[in-house]
Amino acid sequence: MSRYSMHILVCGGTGCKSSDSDILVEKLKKELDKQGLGETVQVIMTGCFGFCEKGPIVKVMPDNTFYTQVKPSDAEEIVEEHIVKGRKIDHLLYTDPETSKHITDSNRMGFYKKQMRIALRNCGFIDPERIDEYIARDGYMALGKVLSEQTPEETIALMKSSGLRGRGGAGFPVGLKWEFARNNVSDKKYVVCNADEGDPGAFMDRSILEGDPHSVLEAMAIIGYCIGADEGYIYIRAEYPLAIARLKTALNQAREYGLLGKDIMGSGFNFDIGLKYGAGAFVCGEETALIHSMEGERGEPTLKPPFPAESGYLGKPTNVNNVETLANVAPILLKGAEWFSSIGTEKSKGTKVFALAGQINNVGLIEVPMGTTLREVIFEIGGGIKDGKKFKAVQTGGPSGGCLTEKHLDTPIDYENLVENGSMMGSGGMIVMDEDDCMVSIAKYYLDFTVEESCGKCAPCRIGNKRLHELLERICEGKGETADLDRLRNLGEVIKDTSLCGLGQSSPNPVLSTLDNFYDEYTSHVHDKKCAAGVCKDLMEYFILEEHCVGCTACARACPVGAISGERKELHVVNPDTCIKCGACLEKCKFDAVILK
Amino acid sequence: MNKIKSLSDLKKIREEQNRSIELRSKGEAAEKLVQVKVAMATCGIASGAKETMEFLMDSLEKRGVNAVVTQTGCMGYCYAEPTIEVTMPGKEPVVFGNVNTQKADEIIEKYIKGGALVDGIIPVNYETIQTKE
Amino acid sequence: MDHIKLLIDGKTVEVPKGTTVYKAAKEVGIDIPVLCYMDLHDLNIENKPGGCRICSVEIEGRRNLAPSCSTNVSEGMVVKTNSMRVINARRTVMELILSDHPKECLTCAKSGNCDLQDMAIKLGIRDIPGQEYAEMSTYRLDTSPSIIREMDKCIMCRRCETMCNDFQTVGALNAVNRGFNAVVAPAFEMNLEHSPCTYCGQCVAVCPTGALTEVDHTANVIQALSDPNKTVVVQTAPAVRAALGEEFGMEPGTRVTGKMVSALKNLGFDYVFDTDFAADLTIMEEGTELLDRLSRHLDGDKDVQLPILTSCCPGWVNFFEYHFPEMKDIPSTARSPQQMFGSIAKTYFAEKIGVKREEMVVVSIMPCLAKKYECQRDEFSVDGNPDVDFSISTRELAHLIKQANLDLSTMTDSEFDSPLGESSGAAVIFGATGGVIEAATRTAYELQTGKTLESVDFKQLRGLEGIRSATVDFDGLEIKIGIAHGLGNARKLLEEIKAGRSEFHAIEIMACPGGCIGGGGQPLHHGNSDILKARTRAIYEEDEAKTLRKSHENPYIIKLYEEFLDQPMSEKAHKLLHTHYFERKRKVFEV
Amino acid sequence: MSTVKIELRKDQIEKIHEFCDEFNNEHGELINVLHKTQQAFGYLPAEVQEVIADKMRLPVAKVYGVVTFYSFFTMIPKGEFPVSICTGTACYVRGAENVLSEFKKQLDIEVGETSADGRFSLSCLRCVGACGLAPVVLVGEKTYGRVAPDDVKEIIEEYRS
Repeated sequence: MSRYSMHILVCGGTGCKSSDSDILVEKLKKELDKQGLGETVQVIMTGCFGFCEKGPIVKVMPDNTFYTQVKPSDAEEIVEEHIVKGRKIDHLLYTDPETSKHITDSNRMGFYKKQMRIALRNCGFIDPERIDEYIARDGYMALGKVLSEQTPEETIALMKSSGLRGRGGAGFPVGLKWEFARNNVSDKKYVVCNADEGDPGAFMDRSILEGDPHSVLEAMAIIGYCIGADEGYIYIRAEYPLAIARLKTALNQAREYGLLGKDIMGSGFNFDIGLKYGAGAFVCGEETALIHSMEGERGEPTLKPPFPAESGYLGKPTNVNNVETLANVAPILLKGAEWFSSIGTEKSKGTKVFALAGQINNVGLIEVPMGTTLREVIFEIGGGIKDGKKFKAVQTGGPSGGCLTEKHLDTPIDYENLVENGSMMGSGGMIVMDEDDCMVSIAKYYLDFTVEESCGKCAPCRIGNKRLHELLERICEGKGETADLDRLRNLGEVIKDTSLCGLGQSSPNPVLSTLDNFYDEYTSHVHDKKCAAGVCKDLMEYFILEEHCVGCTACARACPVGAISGERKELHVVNPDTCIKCGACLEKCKFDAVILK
Repeated sequence: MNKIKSLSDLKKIREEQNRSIELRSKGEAAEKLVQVKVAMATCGIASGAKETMEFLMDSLEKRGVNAVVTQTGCMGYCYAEPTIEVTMPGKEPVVFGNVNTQKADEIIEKYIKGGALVDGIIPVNYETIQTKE
Repeated sequence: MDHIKLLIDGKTVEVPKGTTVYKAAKEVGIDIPVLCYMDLHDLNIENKPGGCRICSVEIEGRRNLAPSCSTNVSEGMVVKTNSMRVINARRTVMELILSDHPKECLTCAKSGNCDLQDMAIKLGIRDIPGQEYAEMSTYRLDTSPSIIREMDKCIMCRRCETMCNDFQTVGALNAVNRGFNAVVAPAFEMNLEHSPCTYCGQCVAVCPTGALTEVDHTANVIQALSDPNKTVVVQTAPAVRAALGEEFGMEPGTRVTGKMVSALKNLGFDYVFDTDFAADLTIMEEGTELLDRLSRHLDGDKDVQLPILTSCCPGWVNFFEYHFPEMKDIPSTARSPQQMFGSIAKTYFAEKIGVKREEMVVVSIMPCLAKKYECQRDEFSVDGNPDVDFSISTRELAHLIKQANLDLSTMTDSEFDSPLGESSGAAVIFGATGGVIEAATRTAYELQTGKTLESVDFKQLRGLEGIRSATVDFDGLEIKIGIAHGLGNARKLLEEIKAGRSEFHAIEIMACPGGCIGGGGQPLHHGNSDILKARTRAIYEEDEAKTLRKSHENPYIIKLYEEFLDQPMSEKAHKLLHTHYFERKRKVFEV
Repeated sequence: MSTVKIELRKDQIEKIHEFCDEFNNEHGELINVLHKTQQAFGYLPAEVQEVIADKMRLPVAKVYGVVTFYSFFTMIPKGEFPVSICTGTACYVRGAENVLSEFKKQLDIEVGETSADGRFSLSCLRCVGACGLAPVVLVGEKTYGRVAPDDVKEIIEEYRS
């Protein structure tokens, strides 16, 4: 059917385009036409390959040849050598950094193993509203296997040896959590799925619920079997209507098939799941707060211990895991603990889903083995920084996390490394910042968030974060003093040390990590009253460009405080001491001579 | 739907499903079926995936292409929503990004009907697990 | 019981499993400062949200500091309560709390008696860094007939919320909003007056700051005392004498009846009388009502409602008027002693001394804040002139005495004036939970059986259990008695009555923990329930010390009936000594 | 605190009672009842909270305490076209603040307010999960992606006409 026998794919991602990949396309087409191959070989511009460091990328199909750093001048050679004569061009081939050998078949490139989808295995593959498609991809096989072939103890032992840790925050070992809940004797126990994804910039849980809801239901039933619970709840944000709708559909289908309900698959095990809705409180991601919210109360956390595994929902032993954690359960049970623990680092096993956002080319969801470096994530998978700007920092872990910098780029990502460097895994949001982002403002932004989301129960979080925010505001307004920097640090450390729950214990992280990594930026705000990124308006001054000013006097007439001086037809000057930064001059100038810098 | 009463019941359904999917994708049936999946997660829908999906269903039928259009979850390419995946009989699936109705039209005409690729393919750059026993 | 060994500041402690670090430290004489924490043991009142973080300590092996008030000990734990890390954290947190607290100590009602002030002193806070630009929370001042809410001073310890909800089940107060704007408030942040508040004052009694205080009437009293045209009569409730001494540094449980009378006379009150007199009167009316209802019930009268419930406690009256309006016919119609006193003072006594009603000012000294509201109720005034003009609390009286340069501890004893100063021991025990029903039993027994009691002490009716019950043999007739203190306990009994499961003939209810001795107007107990026990002991000692132990034997009561009221439940008694109740619940949505 | 006193019709009260009964008046279901009621009424005025409290036998103060804890619940009626600006991190770093201030300017209202004609209300929300489209603006159910301050006028005009 196809008219074309060969395709040349040229990366059209932002990074490659800026390295003239569009010119390359034109040249390739021209060369092909020259050889009379215009009708048999098609040149296609694709989306980003996610390998921008080595761009522009060219891939020749169907022989899977992967060329890197291709310049427009290489077009002729590609067409003549490869297309016409069928000889691969060695010097353009990708070189494996470990073996130093050219790789001719891109399927053998390590690059394609950078991402590995376990939790996201079905997202984007199956129709989430058809249980049959889930079953076709081994859905509910793990539940069936566990119910018919394994004791709860064996299952828990397997989870423990897999090394899976909670994907929602601190990374508590999952099998151990189940074991605690199992060992607490009670007439009633509950399984809770924490789907109150609240980190601004993280949306992996939503994607899983929308794309593969059954994987969560199956895992919850497995936990029910393991800990001895027959009732489960999914606590989900009311702001996720689509995920809620798909969950409802999935629940009905699972019930119709008898995969939820009484006597599941003839095992005698009963389990069903209900939905509880969050109502917009970030703190409810903390498990004790979540449980209070499920009980119809204000979502205020309580001190642990007692842990939910002892006394949770309605005072009964309760196991709480988040969505991504649950999505990992079935594959582990089917493929074994050994398989899972072979992925990742020594202490952090398996993969982690990250939501890449911010000043990065390929905003999106990715899943990589633990131990992948930030550089690989940002520059290879994420396609590098937007508009060719310079990387400045990456914020991981949401409002609880911290900002990591250039020097952390080659650190393998795992729970311990992130904490050691002043950040945390959190739910997996990764916000990339470039030279135009002011780190003091970023810290202020996060504090703004925590101040709004603090429940108000404990004093350090309720008042302390407010004070931190006030200090940052003053610094951004140019009112900061040297002593404020020490106060920021002391306050931050005390808030971390004394707050009641995880929210307060981590809320100063954005401040402390930026103080650690961008102290210069703080001092330049405080001492020089300058914001290099040009974000803090109060630290900027109005300035009239000599080359643009025609001396029309419009600005001087508009200025309400007489801060602009200058004779007609001569250069005008803003006196920064009298200027109140109202912006009237900038609005009035017809010659773009007034700027803010 | 019949209740699944045992693990073997479940396996039976899985095999049936796999057969029908295989039948569909390998095109061994009399008709050659084109499969189109549209990523219909929140960000996809927010970017117009619904319109794209409706257009695809409509146009494919009108233009006499034997195709099934299904929805699926997030493929992860938020920067290129709406995204769709097209699987031609006997071929590897191809993902297209930024598919508005205009692009969808182009894909039908050029790729599905004409077999030629169009600009905007998203190279798949990950491995996924195979849980086949 | 399992014992656990741990190390606190280098000292070895062995305590039972389940003990908190805070309590374990106390065992070895280490007093970890606490602020939001409150534990009234024996009363099942506990508030430990772990919110203020002042009690934070360092526990080896833990990443963060832990709140000692709510962290249980574990074997081999190593605790430091005074490391520099702890001291710095505690100070910083205290500075934070103070940064959102008005610095109005000079004029604050709680000054000198404020937990927050004490903490600032203890921690030596001299400066609040950044105070000049620190935003402070501000709220509307809320004044009700009894209680003032000045929530700018709230530190979110949540003690009031615990009292109002867990102990009293009144539900007037709840934490609202979140984060920096979080505060404890009535629904829609409306005034207390529009809430189900009963004015029991337990929120005031436990508030560690000046956020919740009583409406102060001392200025009105001073004005009345300085008006030569007014005859000022004062009555003092039984619980006051068992607690007033605490305000003057005396041991809790010191009885200061005679000294208090001297002080009141010194202050210039024209007549110093005793609410106890009216308590005896209450027994006459309420006891008669009980016997009347009982005999009609025994005669098979289906219209008569049993059990009969006491009605002396205004907090409790407010409670059932709001929460159980459908049962407003069950409580006794007898007015409270405060109101009976006012009514008799402004009629019988005023006539006796030839003073016009308008020229008489009746002041009551009460352990209670709800009394302030009670004396303002419309039904307790004649042509706009209230039977009781001002009700002041034990704390306010202490302030008055101090203002007059009087030192209670060195005063000599004086006797109450006659005739409204004479009372029985039965009246005194009104001040403790179970006391009213015991007093009523003493009288009802003798009136019903015609026999004289061998022992007037009904010890089975005493104690601190929240709900108690006892059966008293009225010469073959078994009278079942129920007692509850705390409105949460009262609610349980009411639910049973509502469900038709109650077997009681009579029930005594007091709103406050321990009865009036734990009232909202008493000297602050600062979370020490031993103080309440000492006051209870004092009350029963006073009873025992009296020769007169039964209300119906009070000669002045007998005289009052002879000269003025005729007999209990007479028409005149009905008019002056009884009342009726109203449904208080708003019905906003009646269509 | 709501300033407008509203009077509920009998059928409205019955509707609220229905919601409460649907969840068996269980105290643990308070949040679900509030969700359902807000869905039906658009907001949760004081009067509605009182009916719920009464029916479920909960203190009104407690219901109010819960309503004010969760940002999803509102006591102010939203405009005909509720405008929500995502201020999640991804949107923030891509300029959501400037978009927000443009909306404030154009609509002449602050966040949490409704325009005088009752047509537009303005609110912020945290991450709708469409970070690929940052900055994101929602008008009712419709999502606008990659919104620049210059687009604001046009978006508003779409609804004004």
